[in-house]
Amino acid sequence: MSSRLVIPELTKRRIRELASQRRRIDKRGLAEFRTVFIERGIIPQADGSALVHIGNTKAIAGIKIDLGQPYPDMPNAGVLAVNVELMPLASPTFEPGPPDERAVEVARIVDRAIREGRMIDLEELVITPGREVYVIFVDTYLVDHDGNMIDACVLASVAALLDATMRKAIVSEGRARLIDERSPLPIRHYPLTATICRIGETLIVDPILEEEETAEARITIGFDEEDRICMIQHSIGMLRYSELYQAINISREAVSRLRKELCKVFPNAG
Amino acid sequence: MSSRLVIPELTKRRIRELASQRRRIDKRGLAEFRTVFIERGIIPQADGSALVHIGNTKAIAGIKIDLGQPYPDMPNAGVLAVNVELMPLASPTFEPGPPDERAVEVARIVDRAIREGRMIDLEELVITPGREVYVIFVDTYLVDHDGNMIDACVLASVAALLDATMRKAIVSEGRARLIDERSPLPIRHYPLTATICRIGETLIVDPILEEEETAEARITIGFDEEDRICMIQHSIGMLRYSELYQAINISREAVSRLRKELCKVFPNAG
Amino acid sequence: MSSRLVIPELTKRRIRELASQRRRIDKRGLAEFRTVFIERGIIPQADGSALVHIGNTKAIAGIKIDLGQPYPDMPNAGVLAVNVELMPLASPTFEPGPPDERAVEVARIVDRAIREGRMIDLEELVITPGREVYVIFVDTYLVDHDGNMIDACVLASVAALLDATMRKAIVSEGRARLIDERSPLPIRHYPLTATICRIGETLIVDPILEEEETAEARITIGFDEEDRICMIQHSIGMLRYSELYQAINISREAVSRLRKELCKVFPNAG
Amino acid sequence: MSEFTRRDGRKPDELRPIKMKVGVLDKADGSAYVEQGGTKVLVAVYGPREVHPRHLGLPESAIVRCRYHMAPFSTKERKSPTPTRREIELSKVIKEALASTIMLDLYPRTTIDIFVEVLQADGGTRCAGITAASLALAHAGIPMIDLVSACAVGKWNGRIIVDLTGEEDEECEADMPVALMPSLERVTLIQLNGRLTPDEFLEAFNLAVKACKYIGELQKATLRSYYEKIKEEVLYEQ
Amino acid sequence: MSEFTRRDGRKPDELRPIKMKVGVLDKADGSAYVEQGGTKVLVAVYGPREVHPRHLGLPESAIVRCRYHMAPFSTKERKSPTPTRREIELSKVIKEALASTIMLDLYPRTTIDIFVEVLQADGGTRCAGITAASLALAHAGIPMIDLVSACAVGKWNGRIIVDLTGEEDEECEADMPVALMPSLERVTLIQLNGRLTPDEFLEAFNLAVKACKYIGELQKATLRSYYEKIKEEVLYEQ
Amino acid sequence: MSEFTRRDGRKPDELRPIKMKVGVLDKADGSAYVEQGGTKVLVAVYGPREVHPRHLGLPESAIVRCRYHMAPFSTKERKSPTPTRREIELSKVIKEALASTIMLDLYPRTTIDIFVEVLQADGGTRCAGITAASLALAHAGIPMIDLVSACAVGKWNGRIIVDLTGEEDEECEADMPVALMPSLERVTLIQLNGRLTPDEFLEAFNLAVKACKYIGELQKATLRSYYEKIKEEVLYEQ
Repeated sequence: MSSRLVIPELTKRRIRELASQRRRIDKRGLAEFRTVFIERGIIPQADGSALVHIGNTKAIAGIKIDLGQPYPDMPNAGVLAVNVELMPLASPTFEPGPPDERAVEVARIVDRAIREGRMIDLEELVITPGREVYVIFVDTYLVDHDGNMIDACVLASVAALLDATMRKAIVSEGRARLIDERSPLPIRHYPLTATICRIGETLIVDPILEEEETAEARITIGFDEEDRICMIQHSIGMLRYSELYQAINISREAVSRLRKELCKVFPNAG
Repeated sequence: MSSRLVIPELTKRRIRELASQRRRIDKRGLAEFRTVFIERGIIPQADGSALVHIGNTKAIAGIKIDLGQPYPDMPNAGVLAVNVELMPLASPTFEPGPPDERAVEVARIVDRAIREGRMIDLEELVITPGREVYVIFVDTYLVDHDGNMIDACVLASVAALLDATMRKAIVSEGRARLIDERSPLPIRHYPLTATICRIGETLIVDPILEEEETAEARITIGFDEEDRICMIQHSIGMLRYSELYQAINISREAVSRLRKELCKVFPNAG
Repeated sequence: MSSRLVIPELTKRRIRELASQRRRIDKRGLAEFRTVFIERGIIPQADGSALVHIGNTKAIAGIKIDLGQPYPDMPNAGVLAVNVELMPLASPTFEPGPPDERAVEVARIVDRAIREGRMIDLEELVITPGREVYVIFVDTYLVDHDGNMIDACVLASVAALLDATMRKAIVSEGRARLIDERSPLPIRHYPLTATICRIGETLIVDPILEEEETAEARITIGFDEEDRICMIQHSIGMLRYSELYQAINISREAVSRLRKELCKVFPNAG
Repeated sequence: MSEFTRRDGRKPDELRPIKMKVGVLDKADGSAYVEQGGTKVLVAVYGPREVHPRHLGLPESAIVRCRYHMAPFSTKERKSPTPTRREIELSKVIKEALASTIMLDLYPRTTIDIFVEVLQADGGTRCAGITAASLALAHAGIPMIDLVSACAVGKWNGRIIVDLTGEEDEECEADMPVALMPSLERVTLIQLNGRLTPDEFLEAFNLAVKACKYIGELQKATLRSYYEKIKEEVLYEQ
Repeated sequence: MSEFTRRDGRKPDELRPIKMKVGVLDKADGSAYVEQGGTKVLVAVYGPREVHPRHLGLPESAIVRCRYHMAPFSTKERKSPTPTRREIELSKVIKEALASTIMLDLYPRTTIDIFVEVLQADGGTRCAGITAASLALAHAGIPMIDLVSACAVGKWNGRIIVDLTGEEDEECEADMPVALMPSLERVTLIQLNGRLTPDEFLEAFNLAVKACKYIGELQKATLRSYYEKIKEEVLYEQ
Repeated sequence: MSEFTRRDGRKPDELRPIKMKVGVLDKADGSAYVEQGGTKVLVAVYGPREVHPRHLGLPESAIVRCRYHMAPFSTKERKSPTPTRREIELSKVIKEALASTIMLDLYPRTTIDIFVEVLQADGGTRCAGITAASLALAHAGIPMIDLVSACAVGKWNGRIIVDLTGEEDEECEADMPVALMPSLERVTLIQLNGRLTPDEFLEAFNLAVKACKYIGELQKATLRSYYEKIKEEVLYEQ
């Protein structure tokens, strides 16, 4: 297991005091994301890619699309495979090796946001039912970790999928092969998430690393472009019922502001 | 590797003294099993299952039967796959992770008792020779470890196989599928084992944890219902030739008493 | 990771002093290999095998040849799979477990010497293009480690391949099977390597363990029988440009002397 | 709600039969067994005990570790015993759902290990696991601020329902496991797979609160009768 | 016994040719090589030496670790170098068969590591491994109460036979590896795969005792001539 | 050399366009990004910092660890994230190529960790990785005797060429990555895959020296402008 980061007790106390006054150490509003930067197509050799910054937190996602077999229990659906790695580049607390429980949790959240948020119409990705389908690999790398890795990884993954194109498949003699003609993915929805921390009795959006380590509770809530909740992950700590309701409302607004940033790069995403 | 349990030296000394007087710390006879409890069918969703207690030692076995390919060198035999896990639930000395050498040893003993004891007629499990056969998965879990895990795991595995039914296979267009009609497995023999420890010059059957840790030698001997020896595993320590002969005789009697318990639940097993 | 061997500082100093006088601790010439011993066919059950000693360093290589599928991107070539293990038998610093970075490096060097040195005509190993080819497994075991494991492993692997024969393949109904008629492998070239260490400003060939641990730089250079360079691996430390040129010349001569030893057992190898 | 029926005939807000037991294992410091319909879960707790390797210990509090694991025979198709990503994630969320309720600062430099073994899976295994683990922690005598009770809710065929079976879980539009401390009115776990409007979310959450309250009463009754039985045994022995 | 012949023409109680050598490796503390028919085994012993990680060490005795491993080229079909369950089990039983003969309390907090490498497998590899390992331990100068000698017996075509080849092992009704200290009359390993009546068991065991006695004599002769050769070399150098 | 053209129109001794940046990551102690044609490499350096587990530390010097890793999306076919043998080997040779240039005895018992992540692979990834890693080490303020500059040379279609693309790498007769300290005239890495006559080797090596000199100038310019920008920012803030 990776070691934990040690945040000075002084910083934590300062963050707690500020939170009790509904203020933040970096002067942001409670429901405000840090500066968001999105660049598409940074890996031309991939089928889709994006680099995103949320403040100093940076993630890169790359999409590879291949032919493959469907899952036996889902013969009429393409395959979506999401992999998240917390690169040792990103933090002194990350170590090389197979994904640890934090990386697995983020991968499962990204997967659920995309899958349960119905981002991609997987049924459109079938070539020969039960035999051959498109397989979409989403590989998302956290490369610089300054808090809120979940929203950064979801945003990078979603942006890379929006950037992606797939090659046309030609079936001959019962076997498909991919040709150079390309089309975008069958995108149906645009899920995004906002992560909220509770510090004392105050809820804040998009925590930086120091806030995350100070927080008593953390919850991530995803919405699609029609404001339906499409993912919840309560990662740490406990919440009053009223705080949960409040978190739903705050995250909805935060996501709709984040969506505006996404729309600057992908105008359809809202 | 898991850590070892520390038994107080005082307890060990007491056990050794008693053994020299041919007595045991829990007042049992030298060749006596603890109270045996067998419950079949505890996992209705499995194809067969059993929970057994030998004193406080508890094991659960579940059987899953699927279609699969035979081993290339045995085209005319079904496949038997035995897996034993020493659950971290069962003892402070067991740790999560892949089976350690103790678990592997027990799995190999269970496998040999069933396979070499000819419990199941594997040739009856062939659907299309060399192509499709039944695969029997025996998954046996030690859930509470108070000594003598081998006999408990063998007993649970045998009971679960006796409890099991397999679905009928219908072959059409060269491929088999399983339908809901069920029949028992082709059981031919009923192997059971008794484990013996040597403490000083005394041999005892079915050691509890404290006796196991005190013992200088341990051997497990299996018999089928016709009193043929069908498995020997000398696990620890050394034995005089005469002690080995004696162990064979003691274990035969102990197994035949254990068999009576099994017959209460499965009347054919003797 | 395995622990490192500790060579007494005194020995290292002695080796350095001698090197500055262009002498060695075991009185060899700077460009001289230790006594080389090669025995072929030591594992009759394998398709080819050899035991080699370079001084006290010993390696065993065994060849197994099977049928298999070609790599998808090389449908017209047989498969060569090289595996090197630094056996825990060979040194107090080697530990059981999957190959560590040293073993992987040696395996990659052996692989490249054979593959890039064009030792085997892999295209001759195709039975049905894209479908069935010969797969050559080279398993090389370092069993006694007294320095210069690379040259020992290359030599053992090359000798075992020269010793090897493959069974003839008969294709019927589109599938091949192997019959008992045997022929040698399609050998085209005879790569060998010499490893050079720099101690101070002196270059030495075939370092013993103590020299290796004292050396500031190490480089291995491979040549085929026509004196073409077919492999370079600079493993440790830095070299002046002039030292690199010198190393090329020294290793060429050392390899040609090593080749004479190989030719005593395999007369064609030079 | 009267017309709507579920595959097993239950009403939308009806739980499956629940069975709870504590003290089912001899060697563990605490243990519990919970059956909820076809779902069967066995939990053992070890600790507070020394941490290995030591550097994992914290100077001012205990750590909590959790392994959620499904037996190979627990599922319809045999499950490989190697942990899946789902099992790794659930181990983490169950750990977090329980950790915040334990008074960890009482036991610095120790670990509390929770082993959740799913013997048969028919929906709601993580919730039954949390319910059982909270009982096992109580049985181990580990001080907690309250018991945690858990139950899944979801949306199936357009309706909000409670305590989904495995089959309902596969067919549903949304599945939302919830863990609460009912009397303290604190959520310790909430996850959503699928889509809900904010109104549906509220309806579902309220249903979960109701279910967890009921489960919390069962947990208390289970512990009460366990300790009464022990008291009787002690008195009897005297 | 006269009419019955085995595939390789041996009599039921006839061993294959055996070759033994000690001191075959330079770096190991002790080493031995044993050939028994087509079976070839190389063993190295390291220790007593420091244990890593340290907490595995025992305060009042040495520990013994053993790895039994088959080279990929040792078997008919290439064997993957990853340890199989069979290799893990045999590592354990070989370790136990030898550990009880070593005076472990002389070397507290240390480990004695035994590496058994099967170079060619043609039946009886674990027995040849034990025979070789006992030689290697002696060569390493590790105090033992006696040498261990091992040989398999079995039932093939209805007859009790000794020292099964790989082919006989595959065809046999029962295979029983046995390791003994012949002069002390102690069994340190016995395993049975297959079925034997109690009478057949006795016959087989007695055959194993006879074979192990013979192997024990070879072991002693091997060590004797090794040390005589060394003595000569020392005298020669003087 | 004038008639000969390469697939991308370059002359044999012509490098692809190179982009270098340092200080691209916030949390790492040092970082750099290098693009050489289609090859894109991101490097982070952490350290000197404490070693875990501690027994890996050396009493009189720092250790260097390196992970060279290719992102799954960096290659034509998706690459599994599990390290291949090639990645393990390259991690080792990159580590060695850099370790001998760092003043390790200044930081006993510590580790310097270098993470080389290939974001897009189009030939020469290990060389771009070394070039970037040397920049990142400088950015981390770790004392080195000189910067290391690396570039591959090779033989393609009978000609010695520099800075092979991925396509050229696949088709070439020989590929030879070289890392140098150009001003000190020291080789810190040289590997050869393929066959070269001694004369071709010399020609190739000289071409590599020329290329590395050029790359070394770029590295210095990159660091210079980075520190000037920082100086400006500091002055501006004052």
